[in-house]
This record gives sequence, C-alpha cells and structure tokens, in this order.
Amino acid sequence: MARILQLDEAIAELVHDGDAIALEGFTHLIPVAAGHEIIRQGRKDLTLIRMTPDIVYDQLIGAGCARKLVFSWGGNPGVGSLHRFRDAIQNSWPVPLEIEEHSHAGMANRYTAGASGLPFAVLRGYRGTDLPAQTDTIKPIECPFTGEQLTAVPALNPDVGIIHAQQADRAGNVQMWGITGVQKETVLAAKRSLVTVEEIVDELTPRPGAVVLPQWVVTAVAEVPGGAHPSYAQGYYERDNAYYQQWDPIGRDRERFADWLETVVEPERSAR
Amino acid sequence: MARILQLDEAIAELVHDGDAIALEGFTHLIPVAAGHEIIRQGRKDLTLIRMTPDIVYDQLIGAGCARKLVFSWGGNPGVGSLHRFRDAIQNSWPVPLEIEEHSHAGMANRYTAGASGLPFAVLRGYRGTDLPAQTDTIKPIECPFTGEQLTAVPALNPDVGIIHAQQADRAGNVQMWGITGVQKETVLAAKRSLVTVEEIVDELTPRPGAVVLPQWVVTAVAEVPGGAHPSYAQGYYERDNAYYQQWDPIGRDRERFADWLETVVEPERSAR
Amino acid sequence: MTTEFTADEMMTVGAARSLRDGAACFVGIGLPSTAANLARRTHAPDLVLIYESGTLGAKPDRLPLSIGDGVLADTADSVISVPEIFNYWLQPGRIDIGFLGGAQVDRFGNINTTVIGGDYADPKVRLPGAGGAPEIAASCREVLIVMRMSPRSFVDRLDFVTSVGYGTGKGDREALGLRGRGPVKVITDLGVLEPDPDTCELTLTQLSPGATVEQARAAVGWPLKAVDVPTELAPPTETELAVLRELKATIE
Amino acid sequence: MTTEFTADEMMTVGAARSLRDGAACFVGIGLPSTAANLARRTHAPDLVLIYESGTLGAKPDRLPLSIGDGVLADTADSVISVPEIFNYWLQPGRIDIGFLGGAQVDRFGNINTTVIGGDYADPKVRLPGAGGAPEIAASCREVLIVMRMSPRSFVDRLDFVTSVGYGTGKGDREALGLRGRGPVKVITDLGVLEPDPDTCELTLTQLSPGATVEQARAAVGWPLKAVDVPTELAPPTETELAVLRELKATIE
Repeated sequence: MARILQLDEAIAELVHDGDAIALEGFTHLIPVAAGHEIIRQGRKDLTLIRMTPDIVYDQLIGAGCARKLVFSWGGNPGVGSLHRFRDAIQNSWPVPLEIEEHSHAGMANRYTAGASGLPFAVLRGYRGTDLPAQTDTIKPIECPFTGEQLTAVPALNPDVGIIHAQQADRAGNVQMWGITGVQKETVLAAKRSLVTVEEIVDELTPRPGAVVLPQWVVTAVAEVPGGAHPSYAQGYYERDNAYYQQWDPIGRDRERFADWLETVVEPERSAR
Repeated sequence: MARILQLDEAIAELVHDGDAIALEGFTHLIPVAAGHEIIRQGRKDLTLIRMTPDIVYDQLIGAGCARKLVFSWGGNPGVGSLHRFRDAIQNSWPVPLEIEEHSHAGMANRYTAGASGLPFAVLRGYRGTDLPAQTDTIKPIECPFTGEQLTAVPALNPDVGIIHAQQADRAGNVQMWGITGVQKETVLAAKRSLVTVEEIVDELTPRPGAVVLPQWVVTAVAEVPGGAHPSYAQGYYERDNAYYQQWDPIGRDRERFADWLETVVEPERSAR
Repeated sequence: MTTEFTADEMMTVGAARSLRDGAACFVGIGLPSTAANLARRTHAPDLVLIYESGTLGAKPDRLPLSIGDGVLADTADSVISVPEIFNYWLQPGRIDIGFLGGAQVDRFGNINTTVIGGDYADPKVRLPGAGGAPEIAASCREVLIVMRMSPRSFVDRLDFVTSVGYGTGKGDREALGLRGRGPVKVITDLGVLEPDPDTCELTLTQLSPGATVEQARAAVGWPLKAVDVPTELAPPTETELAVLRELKATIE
Repeated sequence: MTTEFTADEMMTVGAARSLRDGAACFVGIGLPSTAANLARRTHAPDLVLIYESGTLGAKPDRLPLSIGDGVLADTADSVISVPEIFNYWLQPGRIDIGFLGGAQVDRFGNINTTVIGGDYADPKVRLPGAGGAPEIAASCREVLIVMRMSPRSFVDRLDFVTSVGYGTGKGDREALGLRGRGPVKVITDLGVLEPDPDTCELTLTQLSPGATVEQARAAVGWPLKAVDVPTELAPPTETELAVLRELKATIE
C-alpha cells in the first residue's frame, strides 16, 4: 500500500547516502522538485541513473551529491551541454564523477530487465561502436538457437525510483498520461519508489494512453504541484523553455552555480 | 499501407498451404470468422500457432487444415477438452498433428521476441518441468553478468498473423480495447497480417486502454461484423456462452463434426 | 443451527479464507476465481485480483465466465498485455498468491496438467497443457493448490511434471532458481495438506468437518503423513455460504 | 526570380526532399524535425513521424521544442513507452529512415557524439553521448546524416565511434549483423555525399547552388572523392522557403 507523505519526509525516508537512484522522465514529467529536495537534504555518494540526464542532474552533480552517473544522453535539450556534468568529468569538481555510459536502447532494456525480474536483457545494439570497450556492462551473447551474436546488458534495479505523474488517488494509485517514457519500468525495477504528483484526487478517471501504477507497487506518493517544472505536465502546465536557456550561463560558471544552489537550499532551511 | 479487402480475398491472398499462421485472441476478440474462411478455402499443412487454441482451432484441426500446433493451453474454456485436437493427437484423425508445447509465459515471450526483431527471448520459466525434454525450442541460457541459469525460447515470426479488432479507419489504422492479449505482438511479429474488424469508421476516437496499430504495419483489414463470435467484442456483443457448451458434443463425435463442417463450407460454396 | 453445505463449498470457502486482505492474487477460472471473489466480498475487500488475460485489480460484480471476461477489463485498475502480465508482474515475484489445480499432484506438490497415461507422444489422455501454471508455480510468493482428493489425482508418481512444487524435496526449488516459496497449502474436499517444514512432503494438517484421517489416506495414492491431531476446519458461516451461493447464481 | 536563402535552409530543404511520402521516419530534434515537418507540409503529407519519446505518427501543428514535446503526444496515432519504441519499432527494422547528426563523421559515415580529444576517461570535450543513435544507425532501413561541413567535423579518424556507418568499408555492416542499409546520404551545407557503390566511401555527388568541389574538399579532413560531374541541387522553391520559415516562426 502506497503511503501519502510530504516530499521532504519521503526523501528523508527513502533516499540514503550511497544509494543508486533513478529520477526518470523523458522531457515530460521530470521529477525536478524531488531532485531539489535531495540537494536540500545534502545526500552524498549517490549513483544517479537516467537515460537523459538534464538540468536537474546537472544540479545534483554540481551540488556534489553524486559519485557516479549511469546514462545514455546527457545534455540541456535544445540548448547545449551540461556544464556541471562536464566540470565533474573533466575536472572532478566538486567531486570526481564516474560514468557508466550506454545507448538509449540499452538503458531502456536495462530498466525492462529490472522490471521483469531478469538479470539481463538482450538487444541488437552497440555492435561496431567504441562503447563496449569503455563500459563493462555491455557484453556479447549468442542466440542458443541461431548462433547469432547479440548484445547483453545487465538489469537496472535502483534502490529508489522516483518519477512525477499527474495524479494519484488517496490509496496511492498513480495515473500519468502523455509521454510516459520509461517511468513505469523505473518504478517496477526499483526496490523503493516515490511518485510525486500534481494532485491527489478522489478518483482516477481512465484516460486514453494513460499508464496506471497500482498502489501496491508504489512505496510513497507526495503531492507536489509544479513538481516537474521547468519540464511540463500535460494537462497542467507547459514547458518553461526560458528556464532551459537561462540555465546555460548559470551552469557554465561555478560561482553563479553556487549562488543558484543557495536559492534552492536556503528558503527551505530558514523556513524550518 | 493497409489494404481494405473482403475476408475471402484477404485469406486467399495472405494464407497459403504450408504457412505458419497465428490467429490470436485471449478469450476476447478471437478471429473466428477468419478461421472459418480458412477452412472454407481448404488450406492444408498449416502450422497453427496460438497460446490458447480453443474451438476455432479445434475446427481447423478437425477439418484437416493443420499439420502442427504450437501452443501453451488447449481447451474449450470453462467447458472441457478439445476433442478434435485430442483425436488428431491420439489417433492422427483426420491427419497426424505434430505439437510444439510451451507455457503461456514462454509463448508470450516468443511473440515479444518476434515483434522485437530478436531471434530469442529469455525468461524465468520451465525449470524443473518435463517440458524441455519434449520441446526442443526450450534451452538453457546463462546470464553473462551473474552466471545465473535461465531459459531461452526462440522468436515466433508467423507467416501470417490474424487478429480481430473493434475498429479500423479507412486508411487501415486499427484500434482495439478491453483485453488485448498478445495481439499487437502477433501482428508485429508476423511477416503478413490480417485484421478483421467489427466496423470501419471515419475516424478512430482515442479510448482508455486502447491499443492502436498504425496502418503501415498491417497488411490487410477486412470488415467482418460479428467476426469474433462466439467470443465477444467489447462494446459490440457478449460472449455466446451456449456455443461453447454446444460445441462439446459436436467436437466429441466425428460424424456430428462432419455435419457441422458442411454447414460452414456449404453456404459459401453455394453462394458463389 | 448449521446450514447444509457441499464438500465443494467447503473447499471454496477454505480457499477464500486463505487469502489475506490486501494480497495480490493470481486467479484462474473456476474455483480459484470463485474463492477470490468470495474473499473480496467477505473478509478481504482489498484483495487485488489479477487474471492472466491482463487485468490488474479487477473488481467484477459477477463471476467472470472466462479469464478474459469483459467484466474484468471493465472493472480493472489497469488492463495490460499478456506479455506484460507475465514479464512485469508475475516473473519478478510481485504477486503474493497463485492458485493452481491440476489432474495430478504428487507428495511434493508437483502438478501435472499435460498428459495422463501412455507416453507424451502417445498419451492415454491429452490434457490442456501448461498455460500459465509453470511460471505461477515458480514465481508467486506462495501457491495454493485446490483439488478434490482421489487416488487418481493424488498420485505417487506424476505422468508429467508440468509445474514444480518442491521437486524431489527440500532445497530443490532453490537449486532450480525458483524464487517463490512453493505450495503452502493443498486445499481439498477432505481437508488441507501442508508441506512438512523439514522435508516439504505434503502432510495432512486440517480436516473438513466430518472427514477423517482414514478417509483422506484412502483418497491419496501414496502413504499420506498426517500431524498427530489435525485441526478441524470451521464449517462455512452463514454469510460465507450466502455470498458464495449468490456469486454462483450470477453465472447460472 | 530567386529568393535569397541560407546554407542551413538549403540543407533543411535538401533533407526534406529526401523523405518520400508514406515513409516512416525516426526524427530527432533540431534540423531533422524541421526537415520532416517541412516534408509533411509539402510533398509528403503521409510521412509518418516517429520520435524516440514514444510518439508514433505525430502530426504537430508547430515545431516541437523537444523530442518529448506535448504536441507530439497530442497529435500522435499512438503514444507508447520508450522501451517499446526501441524494441518493437526501431530494432526490427520497421522504420524506413533515421536521421543522424554528430560532432564528427568519417569517410565511411561513422559518427562520434561522445568525446572529442584526449581520451575517453579524460576528454577535451565531453559531448552528450549516444542517445538513440547507435541503434538508429544499425536498424533503420536507411540513414540520412545531416551536418555542416568543416574539417573539424568531417575528420579522417573519429575520436570515438558512437554510431556505425559502414565501419571500415563495404561488408562491415553485414559482418557486424547490422541490418539496415546504413547512411545513404550525408546532407551538408555545401552539397551531398553518397556512399560509393563499390567501396561505401562517401563521395561528393551533389553540390548546393553556388558551391564548388574545391570548397567541399577544403571543408573535409580526408581526401574527398567526388563524382566527375556533381549535379547541382535545385535551390529551395518559394513554397519550400515560405513553409520552412513559417515553421521556424512557430518556435520563436
């Protein structure tokens, strides 16, 4: 049975130093507020997992929360590079960042294997590229029927899977719609899960294309209106495109980033 | 681009003697009319594939269309055995029937591999059972990361995948809803596909839980109202439970079955 | 005052009572579906019913006629594909309880639903086959087997192992990599068998009202072990019987 | 009368013209998305747009801001999960055309979007990484590469092979088990390169209006081969330019 918690309670309870965590969202429904709460609570040594690490992962990395990133495409979509990510990789600032790099197809299959209770997944991928030489979680595998060579990748089973959805009901059943990416797999693959939602409603109305996660596979739900900003929540608000552009100069500069970090951490601290 | 055809045209064009064909439907939306048309056209030496062969497969087998059955559960659901199936296996009547037997999980994964363009799928299944000793399409496979022993099954890629859906539009885009089983995978795994539909509409209205197959992955669509009878088509008609019960004495008896066969074949013949 | 009831009703009620509220339960058609729906209407309103056709959290207002009945899709929290049911929901061990029946069961709770007599290629009786059973038996956290007792079905040696209980005894499941606990109860018309904690051999632990250890032994094809004093199952309550009969009436 | 146009506009129009009506096209954000939407509004109204976020058959009425823009989900024939996009749609080779760009391309159409300079562990420039590209390059029936020509990006040797074109030459794709044909065109600001039928080496076959073979050779870091008489690309038509500019205006 999912528990309905406050965001800060949920992060305090579910996310521990050293955990492997996945905050997923494919452009849409990115759990940004949850990421900021992790920064606020000063988590360290996290392994951050995500297909498309973007601004919120740049922020977590810049804040020194991460020791490792498992990913397939890291960038500020439509704008350019993630400079905190680059600074961590190229200059170990503020702490060294190990990376484990895959392709989207590989990451999607790793989540799928994790959600399926399998130790690995098989795909047509990576062959001929330089990725297998750098990433030891990519191995060849042979079809036992045809002898064909394919690629195996190990399951992802994060300690915590965190996603944002439009709605939950009071029992903690979750509904999301629009582009839902790999979020269902993230929750099903994770040992513990947190879903932040735009609103908690009395009853979920079935919608075309909706994905439903029943309460018995969700650990906690937190109501966080606007929790996906600056990404969007279909039916609630649009993408804040300016934020993505404005992030670029902040992310480029350690001092400006430090100032930004104060604005995330402080208001909450002083409110306590 | 899917072509809109008459059912008899579609079967004549898509289904050939000796083909491996899958008519899928999990209790709901069983493409029975398409199966009867195959009987009517007198196809022979078919490999019939289906997770849950029920009455329409009993009829195809009894009519002598099949030389092999690939399946995971064969029965008249809620009633009992398939007697034409039993007669073929136990007495080679009217022709010998080879079988390739799996579990549901294995068959579902075989379709999934077929739909995914992979030669095989991996699952936790079959271990400790007597199935691998009888079915050479079940093999052990080792996880290249953990060394764990799992099971591999080869992809299913039928020559023809046949399903029944509620609706298609005039371009051949298909929409089905309710319990949709393994039908999407069947069409995606098959080399050619036929979707019979309750009705062709001007526009498909998105519905909660609906599965859409775009026209460019469907070979042909045929409008066949009632084409799933005696199974049901959610939103159109209920399951004809009496038919399932009435089938039992017909299927048990070769003569009564022969009489039934006349009723399927004759009206169409005399109409030509 | 006691109401009359049949052995089948006792068996269904016993199965229903084994389902704790809030559990996720993989339900097959027939008695398991009746038992699960009975439980949901009595002591376990939050029982989560999962049918292999792809319905998660179905809340049917009548007994479904098949595992793919429309009433299941209409009332489910979510309807998903059959591959997803097996891969995302059953295989990872998310489902608490799986129900199984069969034509034959042996002393270690292994089940046959494939062939009887002769050999596989030329059987005396061809049964429907495996369906979802092998993976339900492997992956549900616990399995409940429900079968009427008779020497023809409770056999010393299966003609075919379709689904694994405890294999040849304790430790076999672990060696095979089966992650669920295995069959925790065999619910029959005469009583309940449970695996011996040390050997995993099925042992008579409970008797249906009026049934005796001797009756049970006579109905089993191997020398059935029994605990010293099997407990007697409480007969169906008036409520259980009324709800059960009302449910059954919905499909007649 | 000729309207003025930029090299980027020519490149986008050239990419759009390469998309035949009815084709299923795997679209990335930026120029590929612009080109695909331009094609859909001009000669290819039935072009099927597929975005890796999971939208099949999107028909956006403005340029999407990202590959996961809400307008894609709102207008798609079907919205599916990211694992499904890669497994059921891309991997089996159902998609006719995939668009790729990158920081570096070599003479066999291999692409780098991972690191520049130094080595992998300590690069001079860390790029975003692979994303969907390796499997788009492997599995789409045909690949179109779109990149501005410069010696920094058209290089003799990639710093990292993120996505495979023709590997080290003819036959490599088959040996690697890559089932798509590979890059059939590299569309640049100066002209179009196509693989030589015998060697698969990229060869200049078409020139943008006003561009010369010498200019192209100067912009490429290997000794660029060219056909004897490259054809000249027709400049953008008034309609193409008008539609393109209107599209671009939707996101400004």
